[in-house]
Amino acid sequence: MPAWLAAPPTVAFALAAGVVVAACLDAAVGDVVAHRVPRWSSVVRPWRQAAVVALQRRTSSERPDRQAWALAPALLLGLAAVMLTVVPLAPGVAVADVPHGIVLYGAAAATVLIPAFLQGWSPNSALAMIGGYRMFAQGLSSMIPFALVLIAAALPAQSLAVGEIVASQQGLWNVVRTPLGLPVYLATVPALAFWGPLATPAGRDLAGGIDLEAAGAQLLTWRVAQAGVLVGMSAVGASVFLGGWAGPLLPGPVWVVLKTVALLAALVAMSHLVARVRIERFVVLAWVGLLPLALLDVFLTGWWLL
Amino acid sequence: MVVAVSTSWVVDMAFAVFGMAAVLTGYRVFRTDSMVRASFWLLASFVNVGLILVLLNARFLGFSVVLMMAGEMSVMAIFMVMLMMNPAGLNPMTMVHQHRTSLAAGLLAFLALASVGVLVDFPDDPARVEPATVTAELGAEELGDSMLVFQTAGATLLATMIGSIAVTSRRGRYGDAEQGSVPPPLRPEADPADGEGAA
Amino acid sequence: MTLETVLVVAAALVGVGVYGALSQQSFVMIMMGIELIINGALLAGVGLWAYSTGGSPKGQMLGVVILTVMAVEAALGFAVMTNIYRVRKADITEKTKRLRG
Amino acid sequence: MEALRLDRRLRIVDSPRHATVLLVAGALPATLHRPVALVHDALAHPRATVWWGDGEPDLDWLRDCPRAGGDGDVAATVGAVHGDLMLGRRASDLPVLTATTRTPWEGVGPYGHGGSGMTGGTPHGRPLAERADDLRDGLALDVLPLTVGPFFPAFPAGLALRVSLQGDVITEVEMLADPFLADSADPPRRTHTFDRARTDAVGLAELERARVSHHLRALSRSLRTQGLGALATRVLGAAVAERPPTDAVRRLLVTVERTGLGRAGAGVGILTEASVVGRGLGLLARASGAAQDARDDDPAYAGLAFQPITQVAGDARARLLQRIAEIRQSLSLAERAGDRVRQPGPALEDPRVGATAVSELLGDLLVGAEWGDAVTTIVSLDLAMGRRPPAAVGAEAA
Repeated sequence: MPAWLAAPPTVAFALAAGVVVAACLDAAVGDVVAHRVPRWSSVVRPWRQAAVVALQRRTSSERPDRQAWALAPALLLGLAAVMLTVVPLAPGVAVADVPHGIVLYGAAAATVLIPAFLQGWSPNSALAMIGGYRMFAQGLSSMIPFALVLIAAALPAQSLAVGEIVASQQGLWNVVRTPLGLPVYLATVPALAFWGPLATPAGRDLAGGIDLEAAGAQLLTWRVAQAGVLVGMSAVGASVFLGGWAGPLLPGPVWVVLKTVALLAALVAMSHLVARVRIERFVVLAWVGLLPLALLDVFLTGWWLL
Repeated sequence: MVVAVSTSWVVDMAFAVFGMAAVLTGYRVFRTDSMVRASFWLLASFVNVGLILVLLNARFLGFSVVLMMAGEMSVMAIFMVMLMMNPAGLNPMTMVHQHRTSLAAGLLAFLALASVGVLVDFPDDPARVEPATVTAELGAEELGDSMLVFQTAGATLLATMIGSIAVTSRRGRYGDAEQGSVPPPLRPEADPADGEGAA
Repeated sequence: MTLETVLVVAAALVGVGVYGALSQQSFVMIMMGIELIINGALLAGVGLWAYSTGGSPKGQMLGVVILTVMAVEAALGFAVMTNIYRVRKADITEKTKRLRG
Repeated sequence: MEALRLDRRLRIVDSPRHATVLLVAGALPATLHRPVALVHDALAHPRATVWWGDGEPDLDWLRDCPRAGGDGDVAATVGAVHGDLMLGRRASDLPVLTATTRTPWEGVGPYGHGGSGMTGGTPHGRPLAERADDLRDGLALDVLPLTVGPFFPAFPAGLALRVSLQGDVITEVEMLADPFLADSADPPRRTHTFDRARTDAVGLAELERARVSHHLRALSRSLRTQGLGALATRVLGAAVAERPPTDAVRRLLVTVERTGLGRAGAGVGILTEASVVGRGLGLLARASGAAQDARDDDPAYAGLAFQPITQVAGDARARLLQRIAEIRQSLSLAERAGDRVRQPGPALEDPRVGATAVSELLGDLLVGAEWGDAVTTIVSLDLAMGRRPPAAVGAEAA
């Protein structure tokens, strides 16, 4: 089969598997935190919920922007797929082992703001719209530190290709070499994926915010796409900071999957154990704290290389 | 030597689609009644131009345009909703004035530039670079021969940041910026403070 | 895809930008027109780099400079607009006809 | 009502759009008839309604709904209705409200924008937003008038506010309806311990355990608002348990503190000491620094070395810390109380704060706050245990 024919099903499979793992992890960690007896139903529950949502009919609000509302989940799902294409499973084995993979990933991550805003804005509903604004506030503040730590991770590889970045970590993983990188990355990912302590756009104080008016297939696609973005960000994070396919005994692709799941588990645990951050406080934190830290990360990496 | 820009029909088709989409979405920016939609149409136009840049093998520039514009259009949408009289385009409205003149000017500009593009005989010297080395060359250029230009761009951005913060700052040299401000009158000769502004 | 077609698309973008910048009343919409003009310039610049300079990195450098111009234009545009709004409570050009204050 | 959150068969959602079954609990006062109909019509198809209560519902469209009796297994009834709906054995509910008349606007004016001039008319009867004076940074922006409640998920049931928002900063706030005692409905048949303590002799340990349970419920609501649903469920489980092990509760409190729950309330919704003195606000007053506690003068507490705890800041964070500290205090009091019995007579320190007293302060508390902070503030006040509005009392007695 030619490579370009195999690419879409591969990405779709990776996305689907990742989303299922994320949903089951979320249900299981939720049960552990709630001190409930773990049952098989934890693993079945996400499926049942998805089925119920899928059976619902779509609702409409008063004079919504229908095209934009329909476009938002599709766009987000597409961005999640783009993120997964740049992840290399083994040397030279990625769906898109492009020479500018990390820039492509950065562009996709930055564009997540747009569907998230559209999802809140298009139903023409006040609380959902406020959710959209919050997305802009936290997304714009965290985008620059997010991009800077990726650049710092690319410096030792002297390449923007994700495969090269992984290859350059064979001796020493970036999590050790650029120690500020992963913490800043993990602090900005929740903001861009509107997840956990920074799920403020879909916060309970807005009765669901950007999700408020959505129902049925639209909502299901939206939730799947959001989980997909989270999986994509974990997978790239595992490649860029945790050495991707590098690891003893097990074959490379298994290590990529294991490291991705580890980052995903950290993000899921964060969502159950860390309280929501005030949006104003986060914006200050991002500009005054994360941005200088990310710059320091770039300078330290450069200095270490000289 | 590899000719950088591929000449396959797939690229031609893609270019035709992206090119038409870029222009059409650019036009939609000014024909929509919603501020937010306008900024996202503009973003769509930029994304299409970015994709054409990728086809032209300037991938770094292409992806950067998307990266930058996603942020900039978000800011623009916020400004739209914040300052416009029609927040979020919840109510339909029109913003166009001097429509015919502008249309004529736009057409004139297009025809003049297009004829320059078609009629002038530019040197036929296609780029011959491997896709992977394009960005490396750009980097070497930025920190080599064109370092002065690059540094100037950086200094300009710094000056812009300081300047725009100074301009928007509430506290100025002569007190608060909005001190003594009054709503503008509707008639040009009316006194701003006589209350007609609200009429 | 040839140099001519790329330049025609770029010219069309500039034309649409000129139309927008002249026909709109809102400051932000006028800025969008200007952004489209710069966008056309970027496309033309990169097209010329790809087809008629033999791939000299200086051509791409021009692209980087144009991106900078875009950022500067946006930042200053927003800054001036915010200030006009603060002082005059105006967001469309016709309200600022008397610039004397 | 709240105990339903613990039932694994049900999932309670925040938005009516995500729900399949609407559960109407108890009789509704007339003022809530239209809001509940609006909520009903917002549910996505297929949808159904279950009425939970004794006697006859007072709304016409509720009469034909499936019912769960006052003592019945509500979750099972809801589950059965839900299953029937999903399998197509049950038709979806029709809307209750008929189409409301709207101002016609379409096709009017040269651009179909509703009239002449740049902005046209008032589509859907909604005028263009007006600017209001700014509170924060000197940029006067358009305001968005909004009515929130009486069924807003983060608010105590029944609380309705009319707010004007500028961006997401509140410029005006007006209380339309008080919260009522929705949360005291369980266990439905038993008089609340604190109501009993006003007239009868009650064991001190039992009284303090009831206080712990009350504060744990409030804590659970705070956790849920801050996005920690799983932990909130665990805290709620401890609150409704008959005699939760003291050590487990103490460990749970440490876990709650580690989430950084207080951060969201730092500097938010500050009640000054001057504004709370003498209003009978109990815990809220102590969080603002006023050392008033009726237990101080109660002979039943003599010899237990009771000392009122206070905080200084008076913000939402201080109220949270105060709540956690008082849970610890009450746990320790309950352990040491032994067989002591409190006789009725002296003033009772009731953790249920009067909503009327706070409602006067609400304007000062919320104006100028961001929406998220305003919700944090309201949740931290724990208004759910307020007084019964007269209308609700009448309806519930009927």
